[in-house]
Amino acid sequence: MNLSMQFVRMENVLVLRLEGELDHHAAIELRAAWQEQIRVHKIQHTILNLENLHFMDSSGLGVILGRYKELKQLNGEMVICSINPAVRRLFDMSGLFKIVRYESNEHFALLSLGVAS
Amino acid sequence: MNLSMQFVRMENVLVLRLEGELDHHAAIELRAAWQEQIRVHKIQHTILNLENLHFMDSSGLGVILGRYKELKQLNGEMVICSINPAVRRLFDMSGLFKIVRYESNEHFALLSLGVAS
Amino acid sequence: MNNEMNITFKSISANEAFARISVAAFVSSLDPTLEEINEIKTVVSEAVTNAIIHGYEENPHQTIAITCTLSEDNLTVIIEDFGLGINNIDLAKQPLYTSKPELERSGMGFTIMENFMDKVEIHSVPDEGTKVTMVKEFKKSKTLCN
Amino acid sequence: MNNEMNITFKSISANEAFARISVAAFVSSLDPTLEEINEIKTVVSEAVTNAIIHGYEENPHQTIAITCTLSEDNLTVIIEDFGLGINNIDLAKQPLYTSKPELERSGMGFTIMENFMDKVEIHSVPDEGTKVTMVKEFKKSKTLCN
Ligand SMILES: Nc1ncnc2c1ncn2[C@@H]1O[C@H](COP(=O)(O)OP(=O)(O)O)[C@@H](O)[C@H]1O
Ligand SMILES: Nc1ncnc2c1ncn2[C@@H]1O[C@H](COP(=O)(O)OP(=O)(O)O)[C@@H](O)[C@H]1O
Repeated sequence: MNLSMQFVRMENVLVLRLEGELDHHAAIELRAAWQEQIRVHKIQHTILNLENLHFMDSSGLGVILGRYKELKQLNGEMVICSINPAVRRLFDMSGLFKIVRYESNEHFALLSLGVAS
Repeated sequence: MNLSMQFVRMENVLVLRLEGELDHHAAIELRAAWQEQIRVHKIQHTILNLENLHFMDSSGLGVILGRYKELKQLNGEMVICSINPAVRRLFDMSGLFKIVRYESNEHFALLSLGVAS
Repeated sequence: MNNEMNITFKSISANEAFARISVAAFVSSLDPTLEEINEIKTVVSEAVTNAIIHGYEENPHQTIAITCTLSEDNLTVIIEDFGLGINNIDLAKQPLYTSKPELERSGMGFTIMENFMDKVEIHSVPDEGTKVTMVKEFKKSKTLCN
Repeated sequence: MNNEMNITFKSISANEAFARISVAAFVSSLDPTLEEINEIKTVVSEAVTNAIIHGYEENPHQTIAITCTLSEDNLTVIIEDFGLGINNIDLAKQPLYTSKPELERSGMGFTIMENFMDKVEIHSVPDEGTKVTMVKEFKKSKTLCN
């Protein structure tokens, strides 16, 4: 696998750190693992830390948008942080940051969800 | 180019640091650049620092053996240092260390040629 | 020096990474910037994923073909499948349009290809397949030292 | 899942890196160790270099073909040229034997292939070409976590 995923839970917030490459092949596995976290652990919000995501294509946009919609149904939020320029370009192109909040790092993202202080 | 070469001269000793990948394509350029150093700067010995050489195939063995012979004609020596396990395996297979000296780092190699103290 | 290569491989999603890494390795002799490499990897990933998902509807036993030709300062890459084809190319090219929302497609594939490459041509015949031809020109002013 | 790919490319030395990186990327779904990857990259480099130097005597306008098939835990890689061929295969396989000492060949190519792979078969017909078939079995006990 070219993508590695790290899940950390704090109250009803899931911190998801992605490392490596997120394409269609990886998106299938990411979707399954992420959905299980939401279902099993009653997750409401997700902080997506993309600091070490080196490659992403439109399949990555799709899986992120899909979870955004899912969390919204649960009255949850998604916050993205620590993104590199190549990945940022795709988000900008798709207009994703019009609906998903961006914070510069994980700490600010946690603050914004009221989990850290 | 997948190979980068750094040449440093101390008296009649050439320190050659290789970084990247040494295959047949790179060996052609390495041979030309190395021979020019020997010719133009009246080099007698070469210390070959392979610390950052991540890949080498038998074309690398060929170009190194070729310079070994050339330096020998000039009563010079070749010392190899700081080699990684993958590259070392090829040297061992070819018996190169039966004729070329190995030192664990550049400082010891310089000492062995009487250039450092 | 002109250069050329062809790759064919099975329509398996694990080959998406293989395809983009191969094309990136092929162009590396032009000494592209990191940004150019990333753009090329992304568009190859997009077109190969489309062949797998849309062209072959995830049947893993089909074949995808890539041809790359390299001249002094530009790359032509052709990515081809022999699958379902596209009925309405103008619609397919619309940003955010996807025929497979249930698979969480974003509909951004062709938009990304057109943004990242200098030329994109789609040739498609229903039930025969789809051929995407893309051209990228490389910036010339590169450092000459190793 | 079985997987298969073919590459063809011009007999240009810059393609040696392209060839070994492509094959390494193709096997990466088997989650090989760094050592296994290095062995595969090395033998591909050896066989492709031989095709360029010996098979085609550095004529850059010829074609080299690679076929890889992957099963559960082993890789078969076939590297083929349509050049001069080998007259005496037993002699060619001798460690340190080379027909081109003037090009600073070390004569270690086939020795390395035989050391790094589990099986090496050379099929060659003078004036028709050379086909090197190599098999590598991968260690199975890999970690299951990402
Ligand atoms: N190779 C192909 N074969 C068949 N249809 C395709 C192919 N590539 C693209 N399409 C069609 O074009 C549409 C838009 O493609 P794209 O912009 O890449 O978005 P997405 O892949 O997210 O749907 C697809 O939804 C599909 O209907
Ligand atoms: N593809 C080929 N076509 C023709 N001759 C070849 C080919 N590969 C190898 N040979 C012959 O086999 C010999 C040994 O090959 P090898 O062990 O790789 O050593 P080297 O490439 O250093 O000469 C070569 O010198 C050449 O005569």
